[in-house]
Amino acid sequence: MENLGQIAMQNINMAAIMPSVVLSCFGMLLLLVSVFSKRGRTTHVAWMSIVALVVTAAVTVSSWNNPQEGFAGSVVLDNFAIFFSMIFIIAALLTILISDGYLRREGYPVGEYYPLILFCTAGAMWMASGTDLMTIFLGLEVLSVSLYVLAGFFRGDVRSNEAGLKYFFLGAFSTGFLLYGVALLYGVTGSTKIAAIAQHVSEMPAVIDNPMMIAGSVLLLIGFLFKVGAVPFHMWTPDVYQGAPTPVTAFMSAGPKAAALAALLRVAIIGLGSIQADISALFWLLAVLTMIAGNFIALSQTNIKRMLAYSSIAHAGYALVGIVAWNQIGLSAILFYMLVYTFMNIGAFAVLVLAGKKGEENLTLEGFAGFGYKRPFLGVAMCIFLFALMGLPPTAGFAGKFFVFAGAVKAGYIWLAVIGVLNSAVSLYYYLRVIVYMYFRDPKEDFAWVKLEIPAVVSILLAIVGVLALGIVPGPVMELAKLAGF
Amino acid sequence: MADYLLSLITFFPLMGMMILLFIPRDNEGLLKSFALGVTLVTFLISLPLAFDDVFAVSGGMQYREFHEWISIGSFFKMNYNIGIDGISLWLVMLTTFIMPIATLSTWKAVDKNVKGFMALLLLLETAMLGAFVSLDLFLFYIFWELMLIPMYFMIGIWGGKNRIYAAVKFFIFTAVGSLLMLVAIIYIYYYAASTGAPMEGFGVQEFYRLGIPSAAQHWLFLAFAFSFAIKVPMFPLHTWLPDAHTEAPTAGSVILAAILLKMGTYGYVRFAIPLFPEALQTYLPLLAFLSVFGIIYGSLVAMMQDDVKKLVAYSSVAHLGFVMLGIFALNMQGMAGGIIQMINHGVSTGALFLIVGFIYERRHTRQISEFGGLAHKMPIFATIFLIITFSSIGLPGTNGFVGEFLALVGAFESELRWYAVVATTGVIFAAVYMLWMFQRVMFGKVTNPENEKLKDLSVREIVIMLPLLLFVFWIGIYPNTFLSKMNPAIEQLLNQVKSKQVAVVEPVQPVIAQTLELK
Amino acid sequence: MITVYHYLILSAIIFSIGTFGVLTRKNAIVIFMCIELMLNSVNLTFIALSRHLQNMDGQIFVFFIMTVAAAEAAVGLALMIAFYRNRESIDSDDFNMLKW
Amino acid sequence: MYDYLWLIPFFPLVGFVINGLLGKKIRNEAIIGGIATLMIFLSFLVACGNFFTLLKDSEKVHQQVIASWMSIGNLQIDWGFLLDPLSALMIMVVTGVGTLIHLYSIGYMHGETGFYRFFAYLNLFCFSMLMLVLGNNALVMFVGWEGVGLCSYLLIGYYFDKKSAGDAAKKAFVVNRIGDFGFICGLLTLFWALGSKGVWTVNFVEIAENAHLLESGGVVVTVVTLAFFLGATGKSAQIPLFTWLPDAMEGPTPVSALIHAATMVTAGVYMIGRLNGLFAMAPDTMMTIAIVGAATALFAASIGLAQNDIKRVLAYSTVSQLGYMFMAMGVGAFSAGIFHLMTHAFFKACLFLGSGSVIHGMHHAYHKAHLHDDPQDMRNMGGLRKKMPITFITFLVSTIAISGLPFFSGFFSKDEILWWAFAGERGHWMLWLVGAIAAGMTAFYMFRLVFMTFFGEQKTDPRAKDHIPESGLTITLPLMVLGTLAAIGGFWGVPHVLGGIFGHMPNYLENFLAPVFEHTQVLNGIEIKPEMAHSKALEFGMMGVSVGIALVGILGAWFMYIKNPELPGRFVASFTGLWRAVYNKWYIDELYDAVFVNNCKRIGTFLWKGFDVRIVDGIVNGTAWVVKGVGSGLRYTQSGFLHNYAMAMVVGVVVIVGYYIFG
Amino acid sequence: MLSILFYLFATVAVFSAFYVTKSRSPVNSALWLVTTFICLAALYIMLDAPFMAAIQIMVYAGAIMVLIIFVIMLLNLGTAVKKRYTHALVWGGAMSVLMLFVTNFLIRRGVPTGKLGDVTTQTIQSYGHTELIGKAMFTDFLLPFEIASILLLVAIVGAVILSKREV
Repeated sequence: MENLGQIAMQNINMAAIMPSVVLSCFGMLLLLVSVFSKRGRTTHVAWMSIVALVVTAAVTVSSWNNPQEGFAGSVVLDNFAIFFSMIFIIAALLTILISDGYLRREGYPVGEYYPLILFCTAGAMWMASGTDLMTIFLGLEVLSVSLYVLAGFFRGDVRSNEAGLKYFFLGAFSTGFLLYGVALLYGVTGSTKIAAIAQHVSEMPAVIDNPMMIAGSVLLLIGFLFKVGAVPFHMWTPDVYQGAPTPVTAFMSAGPKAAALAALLRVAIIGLGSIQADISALFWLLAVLTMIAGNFIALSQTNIKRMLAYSSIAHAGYALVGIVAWNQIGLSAILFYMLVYTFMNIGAFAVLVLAGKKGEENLTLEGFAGFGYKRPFLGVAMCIFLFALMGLPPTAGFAGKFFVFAGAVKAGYIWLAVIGVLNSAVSLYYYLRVIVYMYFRDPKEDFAWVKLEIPAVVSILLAIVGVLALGIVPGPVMELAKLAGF
Repeated sequence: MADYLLSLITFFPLMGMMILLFIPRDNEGLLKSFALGVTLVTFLISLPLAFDDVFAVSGGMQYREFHEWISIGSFFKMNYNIGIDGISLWLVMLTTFIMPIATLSTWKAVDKNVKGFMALLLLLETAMLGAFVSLDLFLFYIFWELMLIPMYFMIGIWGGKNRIYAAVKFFIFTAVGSLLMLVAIIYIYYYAASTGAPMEGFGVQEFYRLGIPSAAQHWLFLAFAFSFAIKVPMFPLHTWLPDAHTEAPTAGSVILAAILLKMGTYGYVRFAIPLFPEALQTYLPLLAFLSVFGIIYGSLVAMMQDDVKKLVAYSSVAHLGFVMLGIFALNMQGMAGGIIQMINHGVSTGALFLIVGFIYERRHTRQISEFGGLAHKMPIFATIFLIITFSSIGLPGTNGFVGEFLALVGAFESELRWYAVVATTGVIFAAVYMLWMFQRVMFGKVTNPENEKLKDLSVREIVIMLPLLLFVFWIGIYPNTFLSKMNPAIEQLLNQVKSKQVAVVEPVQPVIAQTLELK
Repeated sequence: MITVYHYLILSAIIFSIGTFGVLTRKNAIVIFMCIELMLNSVNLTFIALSRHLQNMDGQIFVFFIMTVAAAEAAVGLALMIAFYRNRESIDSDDFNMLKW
Repeated sequence: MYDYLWLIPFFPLVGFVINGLLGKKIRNEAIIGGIATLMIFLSFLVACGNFFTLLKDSEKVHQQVIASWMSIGNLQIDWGFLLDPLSALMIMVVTGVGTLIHLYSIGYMHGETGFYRFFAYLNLFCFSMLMLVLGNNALVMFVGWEGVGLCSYLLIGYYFDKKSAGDAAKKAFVVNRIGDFGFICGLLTLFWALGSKGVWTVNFVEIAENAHLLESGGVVVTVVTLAFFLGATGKSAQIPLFTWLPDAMEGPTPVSALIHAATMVTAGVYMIGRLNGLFAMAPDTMMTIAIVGAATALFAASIGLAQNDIKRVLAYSTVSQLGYMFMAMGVGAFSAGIFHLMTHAFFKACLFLGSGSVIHGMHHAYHKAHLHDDPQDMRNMGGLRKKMPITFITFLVSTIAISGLPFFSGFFSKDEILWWAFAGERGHWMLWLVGAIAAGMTAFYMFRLVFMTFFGEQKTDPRAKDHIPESGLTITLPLMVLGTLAAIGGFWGVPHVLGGIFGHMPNYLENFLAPVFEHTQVLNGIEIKPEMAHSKALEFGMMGVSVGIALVGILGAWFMYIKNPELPGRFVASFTGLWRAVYNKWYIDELYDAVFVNNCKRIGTFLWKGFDVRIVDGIVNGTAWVVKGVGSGLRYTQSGFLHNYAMAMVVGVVVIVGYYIFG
Repeated sequence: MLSILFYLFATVAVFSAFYVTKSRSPVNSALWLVTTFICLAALYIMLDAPFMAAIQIMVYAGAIMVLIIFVIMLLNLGTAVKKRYTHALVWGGAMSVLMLFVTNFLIRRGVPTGKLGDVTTQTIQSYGHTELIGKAMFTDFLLPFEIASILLLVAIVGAVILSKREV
């Protein structure tokens, strides 16, 4: 008992959680800063959070190829975690860049917004780097709770309230299932550590026929699928995405989705590799349903924000295809895809952020009529992002889809790939419709309210660079994604 | 220099586009001249290709460039692998040749957002050239899809009344097909990788040598064929074409007809046929049937059109039927005929669209009934129109004849004899619909007072048409210029196909065909 | 003899009742309470299994679940208050601005 | 001289290019017409040179290759020319008659707008026709074949502001295209059929040499020749594709003379002659040709009986005469057919030019009197012999020639055909009978024409009556030349039987053409039936009969139009239905419209509006609609109610977990 | 004896849990929920987890429930006026029964095969439950503990932001 401290100290390996620690510390610092800031002044908080993210990025990257394990095997900062962490950081960075002006426009210049994003990012990092279900769960909760708050951030706006509440209730509900799954898995394997679960299964192969094991695994995965937004656990997505403040939606659609996928991948591939066949079969179906639901419903949307929400469901479907493939290409492809998706989706939302009036009642297709002529830069940017979302070369969206489907084809899931590409064909329609309104319709409005704020423009430019660079030379990043695979 | 000639040609328009973006948008004259300059220079630097005699000697790929592009360990290798042979040579030349003409045709026609149009035009040129020179399936696919974007905007922004429907239809039709092809492309790659065959990424030449198992070939072929059939377009996947053509601005229609449609036929020649020779055997009768049906169909429907542009669009369906029939004959004449016919169609139908554009610019209508008696008012126009009409009909001495004839010779020599007989009726229908249209537009008295004041062609318009007329007669009278350089390439291609078609299963022929068979 | 199964079944029953409540109640606070019920049933499962497996991990997990429950309660109730201020209701049927 | 063979088509081409490009600038009719006429005249001179060289040469086949045209795989096609007696004869006719008609046109077309255009087209036509005739392979022939079709189109549509002219031009081209379809099919089948025997060729000489590789009388040969024959029916206006020719009279009269009488329409006959080796191997085809020819001869003649338009009568007469030629080809009387082709070129060109002269005069008169009556309607003519004596005489001579009165050119050629039809191995007395009846009809309607036009009293509107002049020298000179040829041209091919009468005059023409046809005839046993071959009495008898029939026709015409001018009216009144049917060309055009044209239009409309728009686009849009519908249906699952969302999750969980537990 | 106690608490727990869902008034629901919590705490004691029982009472019954009741009072929520949907009731009931069926089945068939640890009743009694928890918490589960602190921070900040009246 007396050497308790010593044991604890031995276990600790701060390097393994350095990025999240840095981020959390900055978060706390920023909380203080915002407390002592003049009300309504948040820009400096935004810039500081950007500094925080940049520092974190540097810290994160420095561990590349140098996996750090720590805290008694409850966390590991391996390439996988680093890759995903970078995705979160990029997502957060792009989001913060577009947030400041937006918050002021909508009348909520609250400094706490930024620390919440940072905490959320930190939570995502724990999800990606957690090797213990407990860590992952707590990371998930940090992420979720901050997102509940962020989604309902516009407390005077009913729709934001509603988004927050829906997200909260359904999130908590799904947490129940996730936890029940963890409990069952714990019962079967005696541990909540992913490695231990895997080891237990390999020692007792018979356990894979144990209903508890299967039910536990499935419930656990369902918990993550909820966050990913896969059918039939996707129902919250459109409502929440629509109601939440747009930058939050942008962030939510990229960062947390990637985090959930990260956790899902680590749990599934490392912990539950033994029931791969079952998981692949399940995910095959879910991927198909997700793609179909997302794409088909998006067709009839007139609110662009909501349409992008459905499209994000569809994209989750594409990502799941990579898991079905269950091979190295599929895995790397998911990593790559999430990165690409971060760029293109946040980019698209960034354009929406700039194009919206206060209250964002104008983010409909009709409201976008002639936008491309009046705001050429944003129009072109939106086109690039939409083409990327469609998956057209030479944007990164194409490369991402290509890799994902390549994984599926290599694993022999040709029909899945076919369904996938047909779904992308369906998706063309609603993405094109935005372009139709932007360019093929005569402008009704002058879009005079659209101000090209520098940070948001920087964000859009970064996204464009990301989308095009990853599209034209996907090689290096894909190589990194490959190294990040298990 | 010669080592990078193809790249230079391909990316020169893109570089031009980059520079064009810095030209102020108000300076429309400069924008147009600049775009024209870029396309002209592209044409000029592509000229050495046409004069290179190596194509007359060797059927292999020339001007090869090979750079590793994307290489992800054991996953993929995509290479920047380009080159041309005698077949793609002419399509490249056609592209570089048509583009300045198309650019010139926009002088009066495009008045809004000139900068955007010119930028898209140049982007499109790069995409098309890229698709023709790619020897890597992945690279090809990228250019193939890239083509959609500029064309989509061209139709959608500068198009006619119904442009949105047409643009979206065009886009989705084409994309659906190509997406399936993408799956097939990936499959081939992994199949190749699994056999351990030596391969250079998605290099199509390496894939040629691959013996893909029959069962897989079938669906792979279908995926490719479907994609290309949409682009060609073959009956019954053609319905996007009339809409797209009708709505597109003149330059768009010209490019669409002259070059973009060739992507489909070229795709068959370069990819679908040599990659899957066995599957081809199975589907040959079906495809031949569709080609022939397309000829008749396109002609009959064209006959009844009251919109000049739509008529020309449907005539494209018929013309491309000949191309496809020639290609499916799988012999020297047929293939050569198909390829010549591709060029012909580019020249003649491109010219027809220009012609329609000329009168559209003057009268802002394309309804045949609005016209009549134009020959009085516009004699030069009438003459050029007449020549192009007869070229389209396939009068000997013009280009149309050489292509159709060779395609038919090939088809008669092959098992597709009976299809060819039916296809030959196409020559009748072509005369019917073209001449009827010509008569209604040009002959008779000027009944519509609005036509009284029509001006004859301007110098610019004549300059646009002259090169096309030159090729109408050049190909018609001395096609050997072209044939001699595609000969070795076709021969090599056919050997490639024939060597893989080991167990030749005779397609079932009608009884009468067997009786005709010589003992 | 009371075995671990008894506890597990009990927790399953409570879990199902919690689900039932979530699915049928309209008052947001009650729904939230039903979710708490579900979490509690999970806690029971954990502790029962922890006891059965003679290992403390499960109980630690429960500890964190409680923490999470508290955190969620705080945020959730704050959200409800905010909503109530705008709509004068926390009836889940009134969460109907966002649909389709 | 052979080296200059290529110059023959080249000169007219030069003329075409000069007039086509510069004509509008030149403006001076004399220069334009002069250039055009000079060019074709130069051709004529070169043709003469080549003709006489060939006459003296013992080697009767000469080829000249200019350049390779298409060369791919085993298909080698050259731009090459072939001079043999057949083509030599043809170029003489084409350039000779062509020159005369060019000359004639200078006068006839005086003052027309687009004068240069006319001459350019005329030159282009001559070029194409010469390509057709001289081509050493089927493809070059086809160039000419289509080229003459094009020129025919352009020239018929010369007065393009008249709708009827446009229609006629289009009809001519399209109907010709139907024939071309046959030509191409025949050509390609032949290419393949010979190719599969190891000889890949389209060269006429090689085809002739290798025709024996094909099974004589076999399916292939029959199909090939039938297809070629279809081509010939189109160009030469035979049943069933004759309908375009009468309409083609919309063109200026010299065009009718040159293209639709003397040269182009005989291309089909020429083509059969050119491919005689093949045709002879297909007795079935030959029989078909003979029957079709005979039927056309009769049928067209019957229509000719009732026409009132002077040019239409001649048009149907042309169709009828072409039927004769085909009958000749069909029964294997190749040289007789070619002979008739030549004599027909003389007299029919003369007739057309004569009618043109009449029309010109009438037109002039109406113009002076400011009337807009139809200058071509014979009912408004009459008694013109005094006004236009030269025209009258030449016209009469040609009419006698076409009617087959002894010792005029038509007599020799027609009788030879009838003799072969009757006595040839491949002949039949029925063919002869039909031919003879047609000859009688021909005599009748031709003299009817002459009587109505030149005899009797002048029925022209009194105001215009006195303004009818005799035409100028450029018009009458060609008439005189052609009239002379029509009269004496037959002596070049006097039958053996009659040869004795003229001092053992040999059949020059037959001997001249022998290198082309004799081999075939010998090889395929095409000759006069042995039992009749030596019966001079029979031959004379037949000749007598046909002359008799012709005389009956002439007398009938005289009786009806000179003696009893009211008779035709009464006849019409009592046989209204029949007359109307004949007058309306047996309603063939209407039949074709109903069966082919309208159905094609209907199918076209259906395919467009029904199939394309409804079915294909229906499927496409339907798919889109369904997808969208499914989307908007699914959309309502997103009800916005928390319960439903939670329920979906629970259902998902239960189903998935249940499946894995129980499944 | 233990069995009787188990069944007693279990029955009360299930009964009160059911009444949480059934009561019209949210306050009643809250009170029934507290009852359930207490029963569960009792069961925890029977499972040799007295520390968990204690914090169950303190955290749940003490903190969370107070918060809930506070909010109920604050919002002055009375008895539900509207009835529950019958179809929601039917479907919800059906799904819950199905779920119960599934979970029941999997628990009956499933075997908690996890490796047995060394924390027996004796260990617990000799070291004390709290100490064991604490030891685990501060060695193996140090990181989750720290994360939990961040979580609470986030929750606090969030609650403050959300319930502030104005900006």
